Formats: sequence, structure tokens, C-alpha cells
Amino acid sequence: MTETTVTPERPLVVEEGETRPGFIGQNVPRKEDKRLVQGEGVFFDDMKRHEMGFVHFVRSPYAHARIKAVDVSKALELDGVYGTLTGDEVAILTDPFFELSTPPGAHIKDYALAVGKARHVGDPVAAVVARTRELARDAAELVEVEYEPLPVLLDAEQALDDEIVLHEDAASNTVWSGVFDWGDFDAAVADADHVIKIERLHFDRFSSTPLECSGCLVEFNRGTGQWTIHGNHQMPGVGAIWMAPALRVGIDKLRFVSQDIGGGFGNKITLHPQFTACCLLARKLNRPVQWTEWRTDQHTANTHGNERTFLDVTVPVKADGTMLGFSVRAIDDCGAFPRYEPLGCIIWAQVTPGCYRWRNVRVDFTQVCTNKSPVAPNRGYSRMQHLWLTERIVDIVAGELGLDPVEVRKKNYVKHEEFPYETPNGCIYDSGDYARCLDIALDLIGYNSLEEKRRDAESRGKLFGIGIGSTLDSGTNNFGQSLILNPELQFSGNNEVATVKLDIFGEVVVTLGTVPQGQGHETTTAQVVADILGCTPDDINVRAGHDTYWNSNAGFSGTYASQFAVTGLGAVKGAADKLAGEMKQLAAAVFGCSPDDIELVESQARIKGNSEAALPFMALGAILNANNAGLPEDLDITLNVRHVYRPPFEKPDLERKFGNLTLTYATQIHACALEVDPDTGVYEIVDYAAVDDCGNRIHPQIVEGQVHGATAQALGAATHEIFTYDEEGNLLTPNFYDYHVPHALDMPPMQTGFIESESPFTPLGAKGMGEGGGAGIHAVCAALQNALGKRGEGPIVWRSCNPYHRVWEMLESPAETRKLVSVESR
Amino acid sequence: MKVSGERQFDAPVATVWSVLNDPAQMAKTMPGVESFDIQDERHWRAHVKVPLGLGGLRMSIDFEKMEEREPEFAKLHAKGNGVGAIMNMDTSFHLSGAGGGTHMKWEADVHILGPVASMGQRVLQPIVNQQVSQVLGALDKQVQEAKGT
Amino acid sequence: MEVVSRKTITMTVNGESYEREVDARRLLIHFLRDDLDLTGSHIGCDTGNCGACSVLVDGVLVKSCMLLAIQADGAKIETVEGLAQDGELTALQQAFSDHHGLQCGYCTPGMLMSATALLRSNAHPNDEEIRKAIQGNICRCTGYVNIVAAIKAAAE
Amino acid sequence: MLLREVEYARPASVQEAVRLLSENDGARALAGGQTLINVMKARAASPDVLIDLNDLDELKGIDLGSDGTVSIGAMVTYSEILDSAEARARPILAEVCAQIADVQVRNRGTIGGNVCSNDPTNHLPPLMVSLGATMTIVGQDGERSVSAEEFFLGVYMTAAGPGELLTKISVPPGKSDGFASISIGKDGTCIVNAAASVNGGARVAIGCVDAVPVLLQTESTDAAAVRDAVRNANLVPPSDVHASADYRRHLAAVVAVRAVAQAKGKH
Repeated sequence: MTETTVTPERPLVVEEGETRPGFIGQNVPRKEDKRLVQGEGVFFDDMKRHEMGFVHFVRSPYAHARIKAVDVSKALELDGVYGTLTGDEVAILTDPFFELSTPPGAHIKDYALAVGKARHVGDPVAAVVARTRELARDAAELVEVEYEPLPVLLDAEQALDDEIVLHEDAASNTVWSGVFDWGDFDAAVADADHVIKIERLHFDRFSSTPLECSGCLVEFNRGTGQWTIHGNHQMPGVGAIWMAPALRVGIDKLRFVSQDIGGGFGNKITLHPQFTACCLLARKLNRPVQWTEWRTDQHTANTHGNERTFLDVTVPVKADGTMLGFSVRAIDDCGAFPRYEPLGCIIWAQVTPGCYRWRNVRVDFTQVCTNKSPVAPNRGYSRMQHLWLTERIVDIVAGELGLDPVEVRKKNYVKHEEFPYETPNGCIYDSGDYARCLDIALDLIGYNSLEEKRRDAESRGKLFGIGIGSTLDSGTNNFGQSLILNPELQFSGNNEVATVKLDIFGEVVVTLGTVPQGQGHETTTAQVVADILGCTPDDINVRAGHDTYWNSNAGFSGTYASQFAVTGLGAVKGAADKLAGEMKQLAAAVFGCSPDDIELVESQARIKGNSEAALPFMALGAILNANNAGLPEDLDITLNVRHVYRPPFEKPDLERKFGNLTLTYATQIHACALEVDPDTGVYEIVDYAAVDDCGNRIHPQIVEGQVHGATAQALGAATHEIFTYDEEGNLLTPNFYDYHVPHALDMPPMQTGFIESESPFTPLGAKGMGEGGGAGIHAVCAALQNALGKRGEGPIVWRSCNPYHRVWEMLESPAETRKLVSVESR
Repeated sequence: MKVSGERQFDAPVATVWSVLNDPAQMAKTMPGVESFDIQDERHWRAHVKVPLGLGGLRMSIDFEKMEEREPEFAKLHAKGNGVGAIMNMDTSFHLSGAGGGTHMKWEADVHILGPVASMGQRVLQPIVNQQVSQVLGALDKQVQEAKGT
Repeated sequence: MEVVSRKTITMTVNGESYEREVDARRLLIHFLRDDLDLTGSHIGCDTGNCGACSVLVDGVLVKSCMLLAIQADGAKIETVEGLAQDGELTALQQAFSDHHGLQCGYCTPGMLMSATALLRSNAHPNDEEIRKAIQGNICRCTGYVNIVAAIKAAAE
Repeated sequence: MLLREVEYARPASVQEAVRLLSENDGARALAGGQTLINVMKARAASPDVLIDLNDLDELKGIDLGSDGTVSIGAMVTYSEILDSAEARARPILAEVCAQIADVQVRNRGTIGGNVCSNDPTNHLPPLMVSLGATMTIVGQDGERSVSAEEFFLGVYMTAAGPGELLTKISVPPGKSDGFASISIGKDGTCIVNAAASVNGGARVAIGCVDAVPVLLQTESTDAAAVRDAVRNANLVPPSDVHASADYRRHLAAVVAVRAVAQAKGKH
């Protein structure tokens, strides 16, 4: 076992402080890698079963249409076709999935297949199962669907009129709406020296598009009535809560299994409709069925990130640049079905004032359905959209008032000495030092030689811009925030599970409730357990993946919302501590001493200070499991323990919409310099820095990898990645041909730095992280704004995604966007 | 997508009208028609394989005559169903006599749905133009033949 | 020479010979994964953009989703499963692990094949050459930073 | 993924290929397949029979004639052009091929496939037009030559009709060539591109603005003259999610000027 493997080559900014003993904090080799680099991972599509059938969905070509008839007879005649499933069958065999919203959203009926109407292009209308993948697609083409096209609704603001209604049962397109009002916004406006108004900002639709598309292999056991779902659902606990009642079975009838998952990024949280269709097919046809989603399916009909329009943003500002808060009307477009929504209507409130000391915030929030793909909690979920708003506010205000974007940030940031800091809506920012992170980021991109770089760019005919993106990565949800949306819901707090056992030959075996998709859970788990049990990570067997049969899962199990380092490892630590206690008890019983006299070191339990009196793990495992005669009767241990980590949360105050919504706040401060070609609008990022503070880092290399990846996704979202629809509701970026994600050549030189502000609230002082990459979108928008215009002149960057053509349009007609902003000075 | 244009025919209005309103003759102007059924005088159906160079796009197209004011105006709706594409088209033409010949003003509003619409954005417009110019060329020929008979 | 819709083909994959009857329409990637059960090569798109299915055909790096299996009749194929010999990782595979050049591991097999092809033709590539060599491989997890570092380290 | 049923043949000679193409209704030549197979995956358009040209060694060489003409077999891949000493006689060929897609696609994609698919975003159609290349087409009735200008007939349509095969592209000698594009990301799909050859005046062919490359010839190679020529061409480019017609029209002038400047720089 090597203790340290690779030191990153680039200089990292290291926080001075104690060096922690043990494996935590070290870059131990990832346990997952050996299988993955040999192509020996097991992803759902790698599995086969005897006589399995392949599922192909028949998808609506219409964005909005009544389904008048579905005729599967020709498909069934094709040799090799095993069977079909239609919306009519689904409506009989299942109940609609439960909705999280209060009315009108509560009345929406969402099924495994379209029932009665198709509501977006790609909406699955029927399913076919056949002997080969190709045949299934052939047969799907033979299913005849008679549609009556309906007017198409693609604009969220137009959706508010309810002239075209997607869900007649709800009688409105509004899923949820509510007003959040903290502090005294009117008084802040009265007290302000300047009031800046921004008419409109728009956060575009994109998704982090995991490279592995969704899918599952489902087997139905007729004897037990249980389905086994080998799939890549990244939050199967919640998936089961949706699916079991819909299928009218108990939750234990759904066994979810996954080993390796090819990225999730939140896009694999709402797979319950497709998985339910596969369960029905497996039962109906009495054979295993496999559904593999293809790229074009994923883009058109799986999930997108939330699209959000911000209207009438009003910002009161003091003469010295102190911002007092803001008000906004937000309209969130969740596409055709809410599914995980309307949680996005509250999740943003975890970061209500962004990184800033703003005390007066009023948000009028409405979420609507449109005839587009449904959404899901895409990495940075809902906070990213909101933080983009806060960052646009800071830069637009700075631009209009002639303030330095660095100084104005530092003036308004929550200060290091103010932590833990309570936001106006009761969230507790645990720790951090935003100004320091910003200084490091600026240092990394050579902020001191900025003017030189600007002159150099200008000499080459380029426009130069620099931008900052500050963001918070709030982790470990308090699901009690859902009560603010709907007090009837029975969700609050959070939990995660791990089990640890010492087996007969001395192996330490850990199972996790989390469903990893590349975050290295096996590795970091082994580090934590090794430090507690006094052995090395190599001695720890962490089972790969997830299986509800392991009984190491709870209601909120999964990998999402930046929480593994807190909830996942919290559970691991709790279980390992319990096991360590039992091992000491056992050793003490053998040696006839007190457990307090026992220490666990070098893979042994021994009497402190006496290396001769030692029991190797193998002996402990063997004694309890196979050689236990004569052990004291009152020795109540199993060497097989299960721990549920439960973060310390209260239910929020529903009246005031007030409370602690999340446990930790990691920080990401990014800085970016770019050059714009004024002839074409083409731009290139020339310097980039990302500074991360996620508290104690368990495995720095993994943390840095998360920073790189999240940043790449943000840069994609800022420059090219956008889901655009034509007026018929056809998605114009349905695959990687037109939806351009960053390639190796597209990525700018990237530097990373970090500090570690230990969280006072978590078992390891760590914070969940990985979702702060949105800072990249903010930084690029700010840098473009900086490049395109001087103070009070030039265009306003008002959309989150700015492909070249938008930049060119802004350069061509600056007045078009400039008119979005007005300043009232007193 | 809207396309429109004007065209001059060296034939009297009545001849042009007769060609434009005879489904059988019109079928000869459309590229890739494999079969053609006339259901009644207002409805007909064509099975076509639109030649796209890379391979054919098979489609069955239902035509319905929506409006006609002989001999100067007609409006037609066409709905095409193919795998990967659904097409809806409204097209109309105005005929007027012009010095012994005929002047035709035409327009068409074409809507395409399905994967072809998503994938072929930047090629649809040129392809539609291509098809239109082929149809018009063939129409010329039909008109000349009709004139000859 | 007549046209066929189905044919028995032979192929050598990672040194093993295989003979199977295939439909003309079956893509090489589906043949490898479904017919030969070599599931190391992956599918990440349906437009030939992502490179997760990259393999070497007669020593040439290609995307196996843009080649019919029947076209590879008689060919020698190398896939990710053939890189490590007797469980011993290649320098490149080891470097991917050492430098954290993979997260979810889904793009990794294709990425390794592209890097393998690069290092065979250019033993000491610079950063730009490395990026150019893996441009046809999309990774959504790593931002490519550590992948480039890993390939560079393997070359040293 | 998952193609529609298709038949397949792999002829050993050009003659046989031409016969198979003429005898089979709905037959299409399969070259590198880097476009065609993707279109087939989408099942947007499907050939009934694929005639695989990969065994036709006659279509694979690159020759440098004594007059400096570079003759490139239709089945030569982009990578082979990059590695070819003969192709270096007209350096722009390798310079442009290096920008096409990625290594895997360059290893498999062919020059003949690129021009025959004539997707408006392709690099080679405008390049061949600006270079004044000649295309050799073989059919049942023998061989004929067509200039690049006449070769491109429409989107996915060329002078190589049903039952015919493009066998060879001949590029006349020269060095003063340029190529400029605006693409989605680095070396991504072209939004607009232009190829230019300067020989006294300039021949500029602009891609992605019409169904076929638009050829402009200017006597002067000044930026202003090139811009005027583009303006006078009254382009009506298609619009898509990456560019409006206006933006494409604007970019057309920019890339035309850049391509000409690059070509001039090589004098």
C-alpha cells in the first residue's frame, strides 16, 4: 500500500494547518479504477439474461397532440416481436405517480406512458419488446398512432395565460407558485441611494448529459412478485417511493441494483416512468426486458435542467456599493411533467442571498409546464439558476455604477469572521472565506497583469474581458424544505446508511446506501474505515455499487445534492466506530482486560503498549463467527453493524418560510479571462482559475477532479450547450452533433486552488461538493459583459448561454439589451 | 418554413389549370412517386420515396383540395407520414393570363416534424428549394405536353 | 458478387478468433458488445461524436459505431479488454489511475484506445498533440485535465 | 444506432461496383461511412443496398503527376492525405483535412465520401471548387470528367448519379490557397467556411451558405473587393440553431476575406 500516490503537478494553494494523520486527506489509489481501465466495469447495458427482450419506445413526433388511437397489430405480426404496451394498458394497470405539489400541480396525472395526450416531442406513447434491438425498433415503426395535433405551448410566460393547457386535470399550467419575502425589501428600497432595475434575465435550458444514457434490465420473479431492476437510477430510494404505489405493490417488491453508472449529474433521478413501463412489460411477457436509451432519446425525452426567466429584478444599493438585497419575479419552466418538481421552487432558497450579506429579498416564484422535455435536478440544481441571478446582479450593478467587480464583491460578501452566518431565511452558512478564495483565483489568472493582457489582446484586434463567478455548493438537504411547498408532504431531514462487518477470515466489508456514478465512494470509504480500524484502505472491501438486498439503504439514499462526504461518510464513520468498539470488546474479552485498554493498529487489536498481546483481524473474525464457544454470555456483539447517519435538522417555520435548509456550504470562486473576436462574436477563454473550499478534503485528487468536471460542464453550458426548440416543439439540438459539449481542444488552460474551512457541523469536518461548477457560467457571462462594453455602455449579457451568434448580435445591436437595465439615482 | 415564387408558362390559363388540377398529371411532377391512388376528386394519396442522395425517405402523402376558384385559385393541404418525419404542407396558387401565356404565383407553408426536422435544420431549406424547382421544372413539361394534346 | 442481408463472418478480437452469423445492418459496436459479450467498449451517442466505442481495426483507430460488423469480416480488432496482459495494467492504464484520469469510467475504454493509438505513432506527444488525439472522445466528468496529464505521464 | 434492414455487397473491382450500383434499386456506395452510417442510424433516409467500396484498391492511391497535378483516389482517407508526400504538393489539402472532425473520423472518412455526401457543413466541397479540381466519374457507359463547380448539384446530390461512382479527384498544381471557417468549438462542425485560391485574382468558394458551394471570382484580392463580391452574391443562407441567415451572411464575408488573406500570405 502506497500512502501517497500522485501529487498534482500544478501548484496548489495550500492552507497552512495541521497535517492529519492517517489516510484521510491523502490521494490513495482509487479502488474503482482497476476494473474500469480494463473495461471490466459492469454498467446496466453490459448485462444479459437468457431469452431477454429489448424494449423500444414509440415516441410522439408531436409536441402536443391528443392520442386518438394506438394500433399495435402490425408490430405484433413481425417475427421476433414478443409484445407491446400501450398507454391504455398503463392507465388500467397502474395509478398515476404521486405529485409533490399542492394544487394545481397536485392534480397532474403522470403515467409510465402517455395516456390520452402526448405532451412533448419524444413522449413515449407505446413500447415494443423484441428479440433483438434492431427488431424492436423495426416493430416500433409499425405501431400506428393516430394523433390530433393541438396548439403547442413553448413559452413559460405564455403558459401563465392558460390559453393552451397541457394538463386538463390540473386546469392550469401553473405547477406551483408562492411569494418569499424576507427582511423588509420596501424599506431597503426607500433607504437606497441607487435602485437598479433589470427587466429580464434568462437562464437557458441545458443538461450535463451523462455519457451513459439511461436504462435498465428488469426481471420479474413470478413466485415472489418481486422485480429486480438492474438500472442506473441514481436515487432508487425515491424512485421506489414513486414506483411502488403506482404499481400497487409494497416497496420491497422493487429491488434496485447497480454496479457502475456512467455519470448521472441528476439526470438519472426521474427514471421512474420508463422503469415502470419496463416492470409492466417484464411481468406481462414473463421474460427479462432491457431498455437502453439512445443519445437522441436522452436529449429529447429524458430530462433537462430547469429553464428560468427572471423578470423585474430590482436592486437597492447604497452609495458606497453596499447592496441591500433584491426582488425578482421568477418563472421556472419545468417542461411537460413536474416529476421531481416543484422542489426546484424551494431548493434555490438554500442560497437565497448567494455569497452576499443581503438581508432583504423578495422572490415571487412560479413554475409552469410547457411542451418541452421534462426537467430533473441537473448538477447545481435550482441553486445554479439562482446564483447566476445573484452574480448577474452584482456585475450589472457594478457595471452601471462604475464599481470594481472585485471590490464590490468583497464589500458585499459574507465575511470570514461572520461564520456561522444566518441568512435572512434562516439558512446557516457553516464556514468559509470568500474574499480569500477570490484573491487566490485572481492571483492564479494573473490579475495583476490584467491591463497588460488587455493591451496585448487589443493589439491583436480582440476585445478582452475578465469575469468572476462566486458560487455556493449547498450540500446535504433538509428535505423538510419540501413542506414549505406542500405542508402535507411527509418528508423532512435526511439520512444515509452504511454497514460494516468483520468477516470470518478477517475481511472488513462495507456496503453503502449511496449509488455512486464516478465519485470514488469505494475509495474514500476505505480511507475513513482504515483510519478508524487501524488498517490500510487495501484491507477494506467496499462492495461496488448498490443493491437494496444489502439492506444498507434508507429513504433518502443516493448520490445527489453534494452530500456523500457528509451523509455517506457520516454513515460509514458511524458504522466503523461501532465496529471498532465491538472489536475492542471482543479483544478485551479474550485478553480479560477492559476495552479501553485495547487499541486498533496495524490490522490488529492489541493491548496498548504491548505489541505481543495482539489479535489480528483474522483472529477476531474467526473467533466470533466460527470459534465462539466460551465467549462471555453478556458479550452482545455481532461484528456486523449498520449505522444510519441523520444530520441535525429541524422542520422549517412554514409561515415565514424560514429554517436551515441544508447542512453545509462549500465555496467555489472562479475567475476567467477571455478574448472576443469583434468581427464574428467568436470568443476564447484564455485564462481560467477555480478555487474550491469544501472543508476538510478526504481525497484531494477526487475533489480536484470534481472541480475540473463541474467547471467543464459549466463552460459548455455558458458557450454552446443549449436545448433549443423550433416553433413546432422539435428539439433542434437532439444529440451531440448539434448539442456541442466541450471536447479536449475546447477546454481552456485551467488552474485550481483551494482552502479548507472545516465545517463545524459534520462528522469529518468535510462538506459535500461537486456542484459548484455553475461559477463557470457566471464567470463567462461576466467576462463577456466586461469585454463587450464599458461602464453604462454596451450590451447587457442577459442569457446564461452565449454562443457566438448571440455575442455577435449583442455587438451588432447593443441597444437591444442595454434597454433591459435602468438606474434610478437619488 | 414558407416558400413562394412566381412562374410564367407558355400556355393558356385553362391548360395550366387542367394540369394543376389533375392529380394524375401532378403525380408526374413530384419526385420519387412510387404509387398514386385517387380516392375522390378532392382526395388522393401518393407513396413517395423522396430522393435525398444518401438514400430515400419513404413517405405516404395524403392530399386534400381545400379550396378552388376555377380557373385562378386553388389551395391544397398535404400531410405526409414517414418514419422519422411528418410533413404538413399548405400550398396555393393564383393563375392569371399574361399575353397568351399564364402567370402563376404560388406559395407553400411547409412544416416538418420528427427526427428529420431536428437533424436536418440547415439542409431542409435547400432541399425544399431543390424539390420545388424540380416540381416546377416537371410542371413546365406537363404543361407543354398538355398544350400539345 | 451478390448482395447479402446476412453473412457468417470471422474476426480476431484481442487475439481470439470468433465466427458468427450477422445481419448486414449490425454495427460493429453492437456485434462486439451483444454478440461477443465484449462489453468494455461503450456507446455514448448515436451520431459518431462521443468516441466511447473507439477500437483499433487492423491497427487503425476507428469508432465502431460507424462501421458495420460485416465490414470488419476478417479484421483484427483490439479493444480495451486486450490492453492489460495477464492482469498487468499497461503504463497508460496505470497512469489513468494514478492521475485520476477517470471518474465514472464510461468514456475510459474509448479514451484509452485513442491514447494507445497516439502513443504508438508518437511516443512523446505534447499537450496539444494529446488534446488533438482525444478530440473525438467526449468525457463529461473530468474536464480532460487529468486525462491529458495521465497520457503525458504514460509517455514519459 | 440500430439500422433498418439493408443488403450489402463488397465488390472487388470498380466495374463490379458500378454493375451492382446500377442493378440494385436503392443502392448507395458506402465509402468511409462517417456520414452515411450516421444518417442510417437516425433512419432518416435509408439506402436499400450498400455497395462497400473498401476493397477497391483502384480508388486508394495518391499520385503526383509530372505537371504537378495531384490525383487522389476517391477512397483515400483524410489521414492518408495528412501522411502523403504526394499530397503535400498542394499543401492546403492536408491543412484542411487536419481540421475535419477527429482522428477516428479522419482514419475512416474518405475524400470521395466527403464530396459525394455534400453536406453543406463539409470542408471539402468548397475547397475542391476553389482549387478547380476535376472529378472523374465512372458509370456503366464508361468514364467522364466533371469540374468541381459542376459536380455539386444540391444537398447530398452530385453529378455522380445513380449507378455511377466517383473514382478520382484531380487537383491542379498551386500553393496559394487558404481556408477559413467558423466552427462550433475548436475543429467542430462548420457554421460557415470558405476556401480560396489566389492566382492573380482569387477564386473563393463559400460553404454552408447554400445547397452547394458558392463560387466567387475576384480580380483583386483586397479585402474590400472580396467583401464586395460576397455582398454582390446576394446570399440567402439557411438558418439553424447555430446561426441565423443574417449571421451566416455576415460570416461568409469574414471567412472569405480571411481565406483570401491566408492564400495571399502563401505567395
